[in-house]
Amino acid sequence: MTSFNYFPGCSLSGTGRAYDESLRALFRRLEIGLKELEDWNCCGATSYMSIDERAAFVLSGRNLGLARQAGEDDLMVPCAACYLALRKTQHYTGQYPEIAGQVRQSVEAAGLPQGNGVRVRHPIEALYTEIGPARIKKAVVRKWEGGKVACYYGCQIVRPFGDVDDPHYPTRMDELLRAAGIPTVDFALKTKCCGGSLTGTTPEVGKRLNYIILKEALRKSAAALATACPLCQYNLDAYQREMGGPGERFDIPILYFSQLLGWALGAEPKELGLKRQIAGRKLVRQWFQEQEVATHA
Amino acid sequence: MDYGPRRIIALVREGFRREALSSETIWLCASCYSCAVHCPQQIQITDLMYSLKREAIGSGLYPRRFPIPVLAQEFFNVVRRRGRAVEFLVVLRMALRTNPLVLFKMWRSGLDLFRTGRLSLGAGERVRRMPELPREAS
Amino acid sequence: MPEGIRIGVYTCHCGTNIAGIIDVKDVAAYAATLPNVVVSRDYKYMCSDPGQDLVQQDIREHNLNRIVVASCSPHLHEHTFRTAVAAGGLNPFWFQMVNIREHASWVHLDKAAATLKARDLLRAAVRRVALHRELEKGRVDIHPDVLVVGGGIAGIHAALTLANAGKHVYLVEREPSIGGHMAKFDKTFPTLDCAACILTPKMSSVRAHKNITLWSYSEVTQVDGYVGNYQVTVRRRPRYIDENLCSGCLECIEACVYKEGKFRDEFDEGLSKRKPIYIPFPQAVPQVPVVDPETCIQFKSGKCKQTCVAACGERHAVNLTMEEKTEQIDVGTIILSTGFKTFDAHRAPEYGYGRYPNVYTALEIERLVNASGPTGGEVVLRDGRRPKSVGIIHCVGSRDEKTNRWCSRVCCMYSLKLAHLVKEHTDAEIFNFYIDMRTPGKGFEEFYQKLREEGVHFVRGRVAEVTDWAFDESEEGSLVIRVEDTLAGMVRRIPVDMVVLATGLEPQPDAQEVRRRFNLTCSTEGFFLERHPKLAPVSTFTDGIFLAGACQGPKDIPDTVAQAGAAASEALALIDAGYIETEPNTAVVDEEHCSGCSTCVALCPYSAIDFNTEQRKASINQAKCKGCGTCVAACPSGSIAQNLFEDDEIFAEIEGILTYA
Amino acid sequence: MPEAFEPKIVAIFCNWCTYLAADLAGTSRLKYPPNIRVVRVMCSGRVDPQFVMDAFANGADGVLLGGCHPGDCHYQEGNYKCLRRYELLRRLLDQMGIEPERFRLEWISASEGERLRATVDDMVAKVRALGPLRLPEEVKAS
Repeated sequence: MTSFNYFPGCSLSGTGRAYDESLRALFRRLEIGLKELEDWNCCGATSYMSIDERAAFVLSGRNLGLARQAGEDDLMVPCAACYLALRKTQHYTGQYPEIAGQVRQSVEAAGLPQGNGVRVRHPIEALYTEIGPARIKKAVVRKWEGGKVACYYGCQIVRPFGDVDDPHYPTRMDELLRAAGIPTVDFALKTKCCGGSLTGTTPEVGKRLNYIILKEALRKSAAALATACPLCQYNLDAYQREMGGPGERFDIPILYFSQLLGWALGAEPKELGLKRQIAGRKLVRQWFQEQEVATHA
Repeated sequence: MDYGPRRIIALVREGFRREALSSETIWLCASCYSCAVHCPQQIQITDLMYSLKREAIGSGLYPRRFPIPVLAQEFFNVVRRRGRAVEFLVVLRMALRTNPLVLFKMWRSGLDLFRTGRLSLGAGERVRRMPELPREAS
Repeated sequence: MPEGIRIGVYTCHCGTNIAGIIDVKDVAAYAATLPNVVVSRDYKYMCSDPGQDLVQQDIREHNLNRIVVASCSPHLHEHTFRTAVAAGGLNPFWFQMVNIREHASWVHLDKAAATLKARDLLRAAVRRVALHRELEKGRVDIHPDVLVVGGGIAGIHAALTLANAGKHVYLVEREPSIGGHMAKFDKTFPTLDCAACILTPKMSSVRAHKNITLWSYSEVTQVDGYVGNYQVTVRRRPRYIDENLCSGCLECIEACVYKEGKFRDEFDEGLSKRKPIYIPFPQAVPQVPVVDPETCIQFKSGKCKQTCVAACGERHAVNLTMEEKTEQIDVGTIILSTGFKTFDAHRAPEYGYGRYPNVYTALEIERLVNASGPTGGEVVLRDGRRPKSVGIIHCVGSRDEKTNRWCSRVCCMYSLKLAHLVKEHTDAEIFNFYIDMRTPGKGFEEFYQKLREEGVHFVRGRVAEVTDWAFDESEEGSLVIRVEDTLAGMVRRIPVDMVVLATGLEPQPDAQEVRRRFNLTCSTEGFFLERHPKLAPVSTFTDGIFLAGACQGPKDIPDTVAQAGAAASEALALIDAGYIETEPNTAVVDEEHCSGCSTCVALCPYSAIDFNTEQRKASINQAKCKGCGTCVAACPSGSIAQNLFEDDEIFAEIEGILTYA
Repeated sequence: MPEAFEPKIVAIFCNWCTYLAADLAGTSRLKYPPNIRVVRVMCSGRVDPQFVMDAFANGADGVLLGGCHPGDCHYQEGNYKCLRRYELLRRLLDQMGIEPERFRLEWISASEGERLRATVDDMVAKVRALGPLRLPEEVKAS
């Protein structure tokens, strides 16, 4: 496996920029190429699906067709919402001939091949199955001296259409981080919803969900959270200062798992988008300061 | 949440269309699919919520000043025009349509995003071959 | 077409089961127009006495000599009508049945098309029956010995019933002791009888009974033969203690080089440890220890001091070089009572079994409340604390499309029982979480009422998850049960110290292999299939093999014992009759036309075809032939015929279906 | 409007598995099209290729054979014999110009009422799409 097609998705050029940067840095360290799909479009996720289901499947269908056209069987999709939307499209086109027909028609009209056979992969799953904790462990060049981390998988990567991990109690992110020398805590809320876009639209609902997640992570003596989704990261990070009750103030770094792994594997801190953190900046500076990269004999 | 998913399903089964479609519940579904992997009858509750949302918008029964359906519509509009979503534009338009005052509340996080380089105004965020995308709502 | 054929045709309404879809009047009128049909009638219930009388009366009055009944599946009533035809004075095989219920009215919605189909099927039967020849049933003697497979309460009860009737029984049990799941229970619902007090006397009776040969730690590996004459091979695993020499003093266990138990105790569901030499539980039958070669030092390294052998002394019952034995027995009938397995709670990850130590399965709690269990009947958590609050989650691995769809039938009641017992032992606050309370049985609803009066909480709602996520201090250190209380209409968080998962019942993991070995069928979910759910609930599709207990489907102890008694009676009925009549559908060789190619000989799975090398003719042993007809289809010269399924009869049926009248 | 073509399909089912599956479909009140007519034999091993030829010659549009799953035969291995004959016969029918969709062998156990329903649905749809069987004159029954 030397390279993957890569679908960053809209969030990764906005609020989730650090996710994009750190993933690219991590995969460079692993000498695996990420080839961004040319002229990709919105995946048709949640909000779009609420308005027009058919068009949502067609949007994903085009992306899958682009991936097929670009060669490689696998398409790496880091954003949880995009991952689910693309997977769901494949699942439903397989199950419902009507949806399949609509998608086929518009993909054909665009002059693209059908992307049913493209394997949509989340980086956690791909790292776990293609590289594996054992090889990660061997590739570690920096020693983690920061605190314990609560792995927060969020909802959409483990739910019905994906094959990232167990839908109720995933452990692969934990295993990868631990292999990189980063201790993790047993975190019961690892797949609880962060509220998604509700945190912006109906803060009284969304912030409460995020508050619960942060509070439980602290209770389990985690010093930071590791995420695998731009929206989870954004909600927990950007709204953090508004979350505490009276006299309660949070300042916890909300990192991408790729920032942690990338750092342990020797990527430069500036490659990892660490300056884009909003909460817990002090700790981030302290943990991720330049550390001499150990060279293996 | 005004009803709870079990009651929403009951309302649909009993044919109380208006009550189901005008509820806030369906918009509070954030699509985490937790229900879908728990349900002992394997009911795809998330998809049910999606179809109720679409039905509510189609029939105009959605709660008007409730920001979530408005966000969905604006998200849809931005993607229809550009082929990609630009978070900043979506949120701005939603705020203008529901309660512009929230923009003042948002200044702090807007500033954070701007300072950390996470606020994209959407320059260059556009699909080139737009005719390949669905144009009209179907 | 033979001369003088006079056919009576009877179309059954089956109430509205058939008549609701098929126009039976039309079908009957149509049948009357077919060649050789003398009488055609329709009637409300052909299988009833008046229906059967109708046939017999017509036979006499109209001098009928062939009968066709169009009603339900021949699997249900072919026997009934053949008997009626015989009572009317005709050969019982001058009869053909047409299935217009299971194969037509119940599966079609289009009335006209279903009626047309019924016409076609009747026409085919009329053509066929005209060709039916006079046949006689065969007879097979029944060997009086019985094999009972599985020594749980079902097998024990069946074996004792038969043995008390003077029959010799071989009881084969896979585990080192008989007793099954029931031996693990402390009390039984709803009467709260002490399980051991009602089970162990029966176990002792099995041991003492002169008519029972008990082979524990053994498995049936092969079954040959047929009803009345089964040849069974039993593999007896070495237990390394000679049952005939052992006195049951258990000093060998005491003497083991392991001073304390070190290995998972299967009988205690892993809640305690045992030594490599052990007895599963104090009341085990046979009262003989067993050595586990997986953990015994002597088997692993050959370097043990063998203190067990020394402790046995002059008796020489401990024999670490014992080898596996194979026994061959002849029996006439077989009762399968191989039981069930409980659902593996790991398959419901949302309830945290295996992740949170204080989440238990119901079977583990059965051991905890048991006075002879790992804690001597103390209900304590793994850290030794006594729980102040306990949540019992119903339907784990039952009524769930993701795992098992069926209701396991016993969980509601055993959950109530455990609620009562745990409350009695600990005075903890107890919560039951249920989808529906199912208490259909004698005294069951009253027991439920009693539990409510005892102050046990009942929350209707399927639990979403068990988590250690604490919302505030009051939940710290607890397991939190999150559930929608569907009656009160709210989502609850209930912190408890102990969670009990009421796991459902499943087929044994090797049910499919056992099914093949005994030539049985399984129903969709994997339990053994009975011959008919109502009329032959303990019989199988293989004559002489009967079912008892939960291997046929989840059931409680009273139902299991009742079924075991029924299975024993069915076997007794065969044995006491001394013989069984067999279907005449065997194959016969027309020796005149047999070309002597011997193609058929190798095809027969029962070696029923003899070949006379001098005359170069094949002949079929009627006692051995089971009537599959494979040789008939294969005979190049067409000189083998199968009674009741002769080529001409089948051609007549096919052509009858397709010929438009 | 001409009447829609309704194929006639002769089904030959073994007594212990597929016939019982059809009984189960009935007791479960599953619904399938009324185009099939079941002939019962004790074992699929009893199915003589001539039965199939006879059905086609007399106007059947399709023939469906049903037996127990491999390894599950009530008579140990009659279904394997049936399979062997089926493979031969299929080639023969193919040469006669009879489409493969018209002649099927399926393993359906007594517990698989749903599978029986799906099989009948599928076969009826496929044969209906093919239209009536047109046999060369010389093989038609006299």
